[in-house]
Amino acid sequence: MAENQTTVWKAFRGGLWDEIPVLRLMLGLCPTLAVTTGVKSGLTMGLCVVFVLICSNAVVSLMRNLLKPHLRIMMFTLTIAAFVTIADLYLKAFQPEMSEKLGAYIPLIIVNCIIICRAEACAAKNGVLVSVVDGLAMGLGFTLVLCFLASIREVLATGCITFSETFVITVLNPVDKGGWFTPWGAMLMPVGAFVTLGLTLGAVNQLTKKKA
Amino acid sequence: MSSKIALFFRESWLLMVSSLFFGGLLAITNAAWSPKVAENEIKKFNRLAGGLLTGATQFESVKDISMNLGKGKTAAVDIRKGLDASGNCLGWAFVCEGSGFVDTIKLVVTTDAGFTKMYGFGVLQCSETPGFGDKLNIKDGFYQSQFKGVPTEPFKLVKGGDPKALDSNIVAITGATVTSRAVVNALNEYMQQIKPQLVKQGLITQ
Amino acid sequence: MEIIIPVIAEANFIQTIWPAATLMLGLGAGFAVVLLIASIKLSVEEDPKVQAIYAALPKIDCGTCGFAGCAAYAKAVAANPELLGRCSPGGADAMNKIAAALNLQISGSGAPQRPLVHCRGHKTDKTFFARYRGIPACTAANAQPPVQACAFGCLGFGDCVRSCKFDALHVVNGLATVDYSKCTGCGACSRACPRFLIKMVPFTNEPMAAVACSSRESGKNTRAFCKVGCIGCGICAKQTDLFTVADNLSRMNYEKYAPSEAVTTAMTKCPTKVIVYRGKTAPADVSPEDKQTAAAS
Amino acid sequence: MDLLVSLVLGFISIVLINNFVFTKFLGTCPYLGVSGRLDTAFGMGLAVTFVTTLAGIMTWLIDFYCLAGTALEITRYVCYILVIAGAVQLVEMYLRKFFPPLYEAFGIFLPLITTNCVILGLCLFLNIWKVDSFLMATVLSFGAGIGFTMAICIMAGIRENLELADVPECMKGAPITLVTAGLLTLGFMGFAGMIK
Amino acid sequence: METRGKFSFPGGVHPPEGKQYSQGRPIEVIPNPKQVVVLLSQHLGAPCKPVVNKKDTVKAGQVIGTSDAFVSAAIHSPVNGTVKDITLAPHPVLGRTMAVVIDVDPAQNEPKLPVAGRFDAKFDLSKWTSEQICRAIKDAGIVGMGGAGFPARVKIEPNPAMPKTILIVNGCECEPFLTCDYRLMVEWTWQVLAGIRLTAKAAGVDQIRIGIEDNKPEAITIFNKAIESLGNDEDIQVVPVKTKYPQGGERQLIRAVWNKIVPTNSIPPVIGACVVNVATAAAIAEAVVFGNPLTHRVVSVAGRAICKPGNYYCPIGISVQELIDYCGGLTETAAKVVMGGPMMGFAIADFSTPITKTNGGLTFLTRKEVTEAKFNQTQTACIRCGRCLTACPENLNPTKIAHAVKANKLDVAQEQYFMSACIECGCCSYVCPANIELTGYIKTGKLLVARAKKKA
Amino acid sequence: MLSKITVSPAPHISQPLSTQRVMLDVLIGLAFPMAAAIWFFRQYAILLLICSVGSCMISEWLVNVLRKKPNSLSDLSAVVTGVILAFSLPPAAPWWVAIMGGAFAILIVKMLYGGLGYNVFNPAMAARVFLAISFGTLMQVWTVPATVKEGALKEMTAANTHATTQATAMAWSKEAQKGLVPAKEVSKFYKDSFFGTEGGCLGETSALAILLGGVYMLFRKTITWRIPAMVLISAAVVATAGWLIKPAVYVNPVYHLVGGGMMLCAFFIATDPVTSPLTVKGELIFGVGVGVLIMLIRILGEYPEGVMYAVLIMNALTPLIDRATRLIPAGGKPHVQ
Ligand SMILES: Cc1cc2nc3c(=O)[nH]c(=O)nc-3n(C[C@@H](O)[C@H](O)[C@H](O)COP(=O)(O)O)c2cc1C
Ligand SMILES: Cc1cc2nc3c(=O)[nH]c(=O)nc-3n(C[C@H](O)[C@H](O)[C@H](O)COP(=O)(O)O)c2cc1C
Ligand SMILES: Cc1cc2nc3c(=O)[nH]c(=O)nc-3n(C[C@H](O)[C@H](O)[C@H](O)COP(=O)(O)O)c2cc1C
Ligand SMILES: Cc1cc2nc3c(=O)[nH]c(=O)nc-3n(C[C@H](O)[C@H](O)[C@H](O)CO)c2cc1C
Ligand code: SF4
Ligand code: SF4
Ligand code: SF4
Ligand code: SF4
Ligand code: FES
Repeated sequence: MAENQTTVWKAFRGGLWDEIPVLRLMLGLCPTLAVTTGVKSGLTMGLCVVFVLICSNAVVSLMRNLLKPHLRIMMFTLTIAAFVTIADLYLKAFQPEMSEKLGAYIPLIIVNCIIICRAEACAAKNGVLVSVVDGLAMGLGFTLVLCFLASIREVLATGCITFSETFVITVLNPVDKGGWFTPWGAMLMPVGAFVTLGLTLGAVNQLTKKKA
Repeated sequence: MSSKIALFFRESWLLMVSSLFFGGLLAITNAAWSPKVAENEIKKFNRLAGGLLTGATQFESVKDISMNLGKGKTAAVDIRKGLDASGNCLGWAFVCEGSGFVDTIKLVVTTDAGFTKMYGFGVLQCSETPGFGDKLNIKDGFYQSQFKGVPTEPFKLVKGGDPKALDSNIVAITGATVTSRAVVNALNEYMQQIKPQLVKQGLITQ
Repeated sequence: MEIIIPVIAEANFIQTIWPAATLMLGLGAGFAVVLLIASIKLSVEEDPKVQAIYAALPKIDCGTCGFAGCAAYAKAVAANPELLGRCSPGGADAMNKIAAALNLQISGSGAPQRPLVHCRGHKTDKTFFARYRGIPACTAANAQPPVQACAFGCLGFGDCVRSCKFDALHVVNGLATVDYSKCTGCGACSRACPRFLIKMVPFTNEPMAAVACSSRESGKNTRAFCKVGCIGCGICAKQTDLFTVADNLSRMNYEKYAPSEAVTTAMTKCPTKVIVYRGKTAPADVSPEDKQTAAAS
Repeated sequence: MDLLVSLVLGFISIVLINNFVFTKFLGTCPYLGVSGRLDTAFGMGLAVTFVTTLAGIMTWLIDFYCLAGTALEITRYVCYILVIAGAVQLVEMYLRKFFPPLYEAFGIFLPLITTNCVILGLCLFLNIWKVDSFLMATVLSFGAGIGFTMAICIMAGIRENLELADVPECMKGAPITLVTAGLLTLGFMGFAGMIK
Repeated sequence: METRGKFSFPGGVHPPEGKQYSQGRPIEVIPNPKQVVVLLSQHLGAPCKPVVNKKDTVKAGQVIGTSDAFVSAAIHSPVNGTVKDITLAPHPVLGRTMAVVIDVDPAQNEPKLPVAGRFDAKFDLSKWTSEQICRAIKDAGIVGMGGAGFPARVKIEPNPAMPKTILIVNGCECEPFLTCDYRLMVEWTWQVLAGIRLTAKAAGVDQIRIGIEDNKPEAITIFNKAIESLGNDEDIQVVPVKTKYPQGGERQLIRAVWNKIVPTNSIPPVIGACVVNVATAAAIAEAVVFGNPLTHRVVSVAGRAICKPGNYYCPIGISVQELIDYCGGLTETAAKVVMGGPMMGFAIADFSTPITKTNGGLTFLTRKEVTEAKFNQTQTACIRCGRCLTACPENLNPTKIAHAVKANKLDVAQEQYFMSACIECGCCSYVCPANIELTGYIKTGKLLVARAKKKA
Repeated sequence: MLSKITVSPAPHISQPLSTQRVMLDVLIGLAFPMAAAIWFFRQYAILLLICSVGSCMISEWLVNVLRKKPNSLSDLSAVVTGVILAFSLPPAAPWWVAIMGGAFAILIVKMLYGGLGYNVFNPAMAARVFLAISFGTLMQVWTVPATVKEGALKEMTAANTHATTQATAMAWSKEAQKGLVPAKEVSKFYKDSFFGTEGGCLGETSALAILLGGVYMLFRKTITWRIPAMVLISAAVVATAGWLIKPAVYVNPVYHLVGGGMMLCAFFIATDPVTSPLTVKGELIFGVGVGVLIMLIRILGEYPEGVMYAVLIMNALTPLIDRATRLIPAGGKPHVQ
């Protein structure tokens, strides 16, 4: 049991720091770039990924001993696609605005490399508990990164972080609300996405190098 | 042969069982949630249109109104009659499409019951460049406000001028002439074509 | 849940789900058949080494390694072990397994081969004619007419340092110095040195004794060029036959070396103190000049 | 003639103006991962083009004739991905067995592609855009692949030069590639609005 | 010159000519030094083994080193004296190599004099057969004196596999500052002409072209007159070529004079050309007619940083220091001492380095001539201006090669950018505004490739 | 004595030319349009130039300090970037826009890649696009030159005070394409573009001044004729084609050549050695590419001006062009042994 606890802990820490997706593993970049225009969409995306990861990890872990090599990929994609569809449907039903905003990027979770990666690297080798914790941690790590990037982009692009019409955090008071800050439109565009992620990765490299 | 079938089932039962299972799961979820999804669609339209047509509580679709898109193509127009709680017609709301700078722009446009005055428009879909064309999106921004309560005669796009004057001169968004023009052109096209059809169906008078 | 249950209760269960479930069953079965046949009919023989490496990889085909998927990377590493460690999803775990599959560890038979720099001349020990203002690389400097009087000694521009993938080599005060605790004995440095100063020798003992000089100049010239060069006087050879002197240079038989009184005597008697210990446990080699400055400060 | 013009415009549009990598961020992983060398990048691009065309056509057909407008729409994503994964796996095995040189040249990229967003993204966008003609679907699918090939080849060319550049240590590799990708999109914004 | 600019090649540069220092100074015989150091590797190919021992007495012209290898050339003592030592000595190119150190006999210390005065228009070729000429060249240990030091006999001897059709005489002396070939052409015209004709006969070619840069009009006139006064029907012509560095590179000269291109990584005989430097020709004449081995050569001493520039006839093996002393010493401003010319020569620091057979000059440069940037090695990154590409006479991409070498991508340097085709002329480094040692990197790259090949 | 002697690889002499000198020559060339800019836009020009150049220099210095590298300000390339960036800003742009542009150009586009010589994209142009998409409206305020009293088209000279906006030459051409004004009328005003008596970015208005600067650089061999000639010729060809086909909506080619950023681009921007191909053939292709793309964007695109995009796109293609035009040695490819 003690051993099991350590693996669970390891899996948890792994997802949130040692192997934090995007920054360390360099996987799942497309959604990262596409949905980080706002914290809210980043958060929604991240939570969807948490859901899919937990479910798919659990299912894959359950059937890990039954997999046949030639149908492996099929099985994984089938499982993942099913859960993604459910998540998509949920958003459509209960978060229609977000669903519209994220558009095709929700179904694209199916091909988000993180999910297959975890299915292969963790769920196919470990028990259900470890797999689920791994899924949770990896998903949260991903969400964390998305929110971090999104907050940079959203603040520079609008001056505020907007969750809903009534819940707005103003960081840099924008001109159109009588402030001084002229928003940087570029941050909402592809260049903002790529450059922010690039610089963040560089900063992470620099920080972790210093520690080592 | 039977050994082959056995092999097949030995190798593939898991995939097939899972397919069946996930198929079922999806179907159930869908059955449970799809009404909600459909409701959302209607809600969005109603919210936008309702916001512009104060007092309207329900919308009733009108059939057989279409747009001639040129080159022999036509498209049905989603146009609805706004009714208040007691069933009086308050005005019209329709979805209007035009091609903007980046992609198609979709608007919900509302007019009074006689189709003579515009109440304004709301944005259903717009992916114009942030900082440029997407100023169209600003609710009650200067651009949207220019359409509130102006007659439905053809609009004219001007660069510079007074946006506060409620007339058919529409002042373009600086740096986004294309978007501005797309909206003006689309509105003109739609209103010009819809009005006679409504008259023909006897829903409004000339 | 409370949303789903009523639906199941209300609707005709079978009717709700059959279209989707059958479609998917059909798809699943179809692919199962096709892929099964394909996997039997289209199987291709694989190199077992590549297979072993592939097994160690995460098989997610993410392309992070710069290759077209895990299989391509497995093939590439099998052919070129230097590509080890490109798979970041696999991490250290995969790397170790691949290393095992490739048998990368130096086999245990015999003494490990380790690099020995056959020069002891730090910058402060050597004579220079002028200032070298060329390309800061040993190969380039070695192609110039000598600036440093000794045409055999370390140039100190670190071609070897750059060749070492393990950060086990550094130029210290103008002399290439091996950090034996990091060195893996890969031998890259010995191939990099344009003056062939670094020889891979069997480390039969720890530390090893070595004649750290390559100068074939006459004793007189060597003395003029470097304070710590071998002058070929032969005193060491008189102590033990581990040393042989030819071309004004003493050489040591590393295969046969074992610590002995005679070697220690040779070390102390060597007039230029060019016989030194090298290895993990060897004392740091500091030139006389450095000692002075160290003492002074 | 109208059809031809619209096909050509559609093609140009998806290659230059609505390039999947530059405007939709699709296929970023291989775009960063496999752009180290030009020849590999080109192989990858060809493979993607092949698969997008194949997958685009197949999923369009399935969608158009089976799913659209029925209750089966719910299985759309599952169908898409199964079709893509299955077809790719099949093509890969087939090439490997019967056309080893072709396999070496671009077949090895195929597995990488199953989990590549461009493919699924293209299928989804064909659906979102409501492409209603088989020819247009084919042209757009092919164009998406060509657009990806163009993007990845440009990046590979740049990266071969960057190898010699004095990029700060922490920015080497993926970070500088991302920044480059960002600056690239700046240039390609010039095509915006050319064709609608 | 009516033909100015007509005969040339693409690329190249126009460095300041710097010929003013020594151009006007007649060849001067200098007294024997006290000691000469005769290196045993003075040519391309296998080094010689000494055939004398320590303390042996040697006569001027006596063989002191030989080799059995085909591509090699014997080495002779330039003086009478005793062998003091056989030891390592500084070599201008190879670091430290074996050399025979000879103390000059104070009793028999008269310097050897040139023989140019004994040649004239009436020189009769028919006294020697082709074989005799080749034999004499071999015995005299003659190597190419234009710089490369390829054993002359190997180059000249007829080779059935590669029949020669033209002899091109290299009188370009495109290298700035150097004037020894010019002085030879002007003062030793008849000896050079005799050598040329002997070489042509030995090589079995009828067509002789003498390429002279058009900044040496006197040399062109003198040779034209001399050829005219020969009055026979030999096919000898002077070709005035455009003054441009590296016009004297054999590949460039062949292109300018004969309009043919030597294939990459190949040598002139492949297309039937034989290129010989004028000093080599002069040495051949002396060897054939008088049997004298190659023990002396003309060295031009030039540059602002030497007190008494000039052209000196001196024994091979004399040290640079001795020449400096004879020329009045260095000036205060000296910054670089170069064996050879400033474009291709080797900067030396150890002045005990002896003169070799291939060494046509010593250039003494001041800091200003070197340029401050080069002196301090202040470089910027390549600004990709492309100047090096347009300057390269071999149409290479020097910056790419150099950067590939720097990044240790030798395969890229060779397979994509054809490093081995570089003739190391230095044009690229000369024009580079970023002051990058392109040629240096390329040389380094070639050395690395050679070493890798040797290992493999 | 000996200590004064140095040893380094051949050649031992070099052309009296340095990177610094090259950049200085560019700055001297830029002095002509700079004089024009200051003449036309007075304090606006001076303020933007100071902010832009200052920001570039401080950014470069900062990175050098952070990376513990020798100071590279003395190579003057940051100054060139600053000046060109300022030249591509509208005169009425706020001062902080110039500062942000300079910082983006140097920090992100240049120094992240290792500084001078390594950047892939033209720093000034990349920064210009960044500013354009970030601060759209601020980047479209076109001031009437201080010297213009009475103008060509009536609207253009509604008032001649500072900070009065007017359409630029390219905006007029766009209007003509949309059929709002006759192209013929617009074309008449090419003289204004030539002398610079019209609205536009700081440095681009006076084609004459740019030409003078360009001729100076050609004379100094700082640039070769290849890129400028190819840009102008190819652009002229495309413009002429358009003009011949639809003279009613497309302005005449002369107008295109002297109007907008075409001249500045041809002589000062496309010629940036760092971001253009190395080979001669490559330069020709690059020039044609830039010229054609500028015209395509001007004619078919939605933007009135295409210079910055055209340059960035061709910058991106530069490595591929270099590769495609790889040099073959004079003696042919060596045989594989
Ligand atoms: C890097 C930087 C960014 C700035 N960004 C803005 C901005 O976005 N909007 C703005 O109005 N002022 C900006 N400023 C300048 C303001 O801080 C300045 O105080 C303000 O413009 C002066 O007010 P004014 O509008 O009365 O001129 C910036 C300054 C710097 C140095
Ligand atoms: C980055 C960028 C994005 C733009 N986005 C839009 C846009 O979304 N909608 C639009 O109508 N114009 C947009 N434009 C501007 C047009 O290309 C062009 O400037 C316009 O047609 C003319 O504007 P004006 O006449 O208002 O100056 C954009 C320009 C830039 C530089
Ligand atoms: C760049 C370069 C420049 C050369 N310049 C000269 C020159 O000016 N004069 C000359 O005689 N040889 C020059 N050479 C050497 C010739 O290429 C060739 O080796 C020589 O003329 C052959 O004659 P030799 O064997 O008699 O020396 C140069 C070589 C190179 C690579
Ligand atoms: C002819 C020439 C043109 C230049 N043009 C530009 C330019 O358009 N934009 C720029 O940022 N720098 C320019 N520079 C400066 C410098 O090359 C540039 O900043 C580099 O890209 C920085 O590495 C130019 C330099 C020269 C020599
Ligand atoms: S290169 Fe290899 S042998 Fe040399 S020091 Fe480094 S690890 Fe040791
Ligand atoms: S050991 Fe050799 S390679 Fe290393 S620094 Fe010394 S000379 Fe250079
Ligand atoms: S040194 Fe080589 S690369 Fe440079 S110019 Fe001469 S031949 Fe060309
Ligand atoms: S001359 Fe120098 S700066 Fe110019 S391209 Fe060549 S190496 Fe680069
Ligand atoms: S997430 Fe898009 S390719 Fe990996």
